[in-house]
Amino acid sequence: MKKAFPILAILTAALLGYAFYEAMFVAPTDQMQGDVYRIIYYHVPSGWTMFVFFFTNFIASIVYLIRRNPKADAVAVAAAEVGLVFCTVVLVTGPLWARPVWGIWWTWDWRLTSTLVLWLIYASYLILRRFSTGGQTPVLAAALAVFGALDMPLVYFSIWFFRTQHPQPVVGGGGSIDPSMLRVWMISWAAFLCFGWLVFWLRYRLEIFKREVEETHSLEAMLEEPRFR
Amino acid sequence: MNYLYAAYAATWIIHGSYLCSLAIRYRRLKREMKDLKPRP
Amino acid sequence: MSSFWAITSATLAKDLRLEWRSKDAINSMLFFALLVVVIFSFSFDPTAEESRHIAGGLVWVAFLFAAVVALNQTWAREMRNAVLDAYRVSPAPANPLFLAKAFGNFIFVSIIQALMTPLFTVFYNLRPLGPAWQLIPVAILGSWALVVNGTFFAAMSLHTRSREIMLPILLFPFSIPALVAMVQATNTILTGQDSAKFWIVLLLTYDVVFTVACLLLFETVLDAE
Amino acid sequence: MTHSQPTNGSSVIVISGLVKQFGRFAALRGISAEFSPGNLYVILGDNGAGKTTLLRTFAGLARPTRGKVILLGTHDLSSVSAQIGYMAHPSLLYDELSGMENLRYFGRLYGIEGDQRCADAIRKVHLDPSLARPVGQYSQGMRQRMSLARALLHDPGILLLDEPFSNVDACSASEMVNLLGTIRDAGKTLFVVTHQAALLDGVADEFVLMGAGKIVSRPLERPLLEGAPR
Repeated sequence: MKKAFPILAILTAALLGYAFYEAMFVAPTDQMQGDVYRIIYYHVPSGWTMFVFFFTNFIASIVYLIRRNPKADAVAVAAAEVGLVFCTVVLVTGPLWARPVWGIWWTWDWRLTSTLVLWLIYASYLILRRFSTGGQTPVLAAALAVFGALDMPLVYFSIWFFRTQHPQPVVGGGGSIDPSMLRVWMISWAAFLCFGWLVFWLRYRLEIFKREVEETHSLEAMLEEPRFR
Repeated sequence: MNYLYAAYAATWIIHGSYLCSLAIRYRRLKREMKDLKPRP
Repeated sequence: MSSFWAITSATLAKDLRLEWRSKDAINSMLFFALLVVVIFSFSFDPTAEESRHIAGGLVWVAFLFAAVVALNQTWAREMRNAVLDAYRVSPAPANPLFLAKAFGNFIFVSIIQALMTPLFTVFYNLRPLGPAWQLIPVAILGSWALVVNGTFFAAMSLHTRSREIMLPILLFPFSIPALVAMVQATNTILTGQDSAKFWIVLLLTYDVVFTVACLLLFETVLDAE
Repeated sequence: MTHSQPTNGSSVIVISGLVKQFGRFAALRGISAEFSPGNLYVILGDNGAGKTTLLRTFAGLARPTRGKVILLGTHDLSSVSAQIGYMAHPSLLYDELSGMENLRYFGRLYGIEGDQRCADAIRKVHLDPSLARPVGQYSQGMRQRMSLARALLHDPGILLLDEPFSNVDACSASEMVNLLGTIRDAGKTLFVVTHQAALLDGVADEFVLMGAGKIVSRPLERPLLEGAPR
């Protein structure tokens, strides 16, 4: 993996460039929104990628709770962090699209709200990791990740029903999805998945390295001569 | 149209700053490891 | 199984006795909830028609904050003199401890609700237009939803730095579905415009899902050292 | 009393390669040892030598980072927890409850019904079971003795005592030592962490010296320490 990394990075960059080209120049312009709608070629694939990583976090947490394998915990941290980064992208690009199209930055629509809640849940997950002391962090974090995964369906349910009781704000123009649009979406998603995977791999290596450093610290401490007064 | 550029730029700023933070964390760990190693 | 409930009831009785002697949790919760009621009245004009639409939110936010006060106290009592260790070295299983703590907090929150509801009614001039009896299941299910996760997260934050801040950071995001359901149910009952059935079912689902999850994971969290 | 190295089968506790880390700090650094039943072990060492952590891993309160603890022949410490009596540095008692109320509650955790055994345990440490004062108002010495009563309540086979004599007056301390001697003679195994090793001269079977997370030596006679014991 270490040797293949530069090649993969170049391939990913090429794929991202191609996706960018497709999104900017090939995909047809939307009649109602004009070129601004092209934001969704970044917005939507980022959202999908985010779900992939949060799901990875959930699976890794379950594996950790059963097997107590430190590598599963490293996967869980890395996935949660990268997922949160993609979630941030979704939350930032969303309003940038909403402002010209809807005329407002933010509305408490169920999709927006639930994504924000998702962001809050995983942010609290990372805060717990940072604040917990000693060796219990992985266990606590894994338990919290399970809670988060259980919570999400309920969040969607509650907010969806809550908001649909009111008239929906403007739902994006365009009507049915054009096949050429879908194609660009898929290309873009593939590019972001590759990119996300590379970042995830870096974060995972960093976590493993961090543990090695900690290990060395404690080994060093063990080498000290035992003494008795 | 400006919003489009803003959104694309924002995406890469977020990803870029996350990668930077990873690099910083990595460098800090590396220094720590170096400080640890020479002592037997 | 009988010993499971025997330990649960013994622990609950012990907690209630401790609270009866010190009255720490109840007093601070009561005062806190009262403060929230007063401060809200400065921010909104509590005239009857408008307040009816936001009252559900106000009531539950006040109870949520008050509950956090009680939840932080729950485990503080067990940390003093490290009594929790005495429980952990005993052969008693972990779940009775969790259930006793959750029941205890449920009782505290219920007492607060019983005392505060008349106050809210007076201060905000409330009069339910829908079926008022439905407020009772909403109150019971809603309090349990707050308390079951709160007790669990409070146990989690025992192992963290700055534990009192940790609890709301964990509890609030995770309670959003329950809060939405509580607030919506209360509002629909107060305004009498709609049926609150959907929200009550949602609350029930939330309670069942998280009670089961807490019971499955509590031992893992308690013994994480 | 024989002090020969115990064989594997008869050991009450066997530990191998025990490491306990708290973050970057290693409290125990690879300890292997065996302890045989019916002995009173006195654990000595500097502050931070790992004495308390060792007791906590025996009690199942701290999970070892690496290595194994086999207690009464099993890895599953929770299955033998009824056999362990643990007295920690903090009192492990509710300050707001009286001694009897405390023991009644802890008795329930061990399935002990009724007041008889609780009262017996309190009398054993020379306190009065009918004392209604909450434990928070006890003197330090009384609290220590009540804490010992709590550890003895369910008549455990293994007693782990962390600093049982701290702040206890000389007279009560020697009473406690006598009590520990009787318990040892009844065939129980005791581990006593203390700074006042001299108190236990008559009854200790073996001294376990710890330093920097390891067992340094296990003499049968009390080692002469530099400086006066606290």
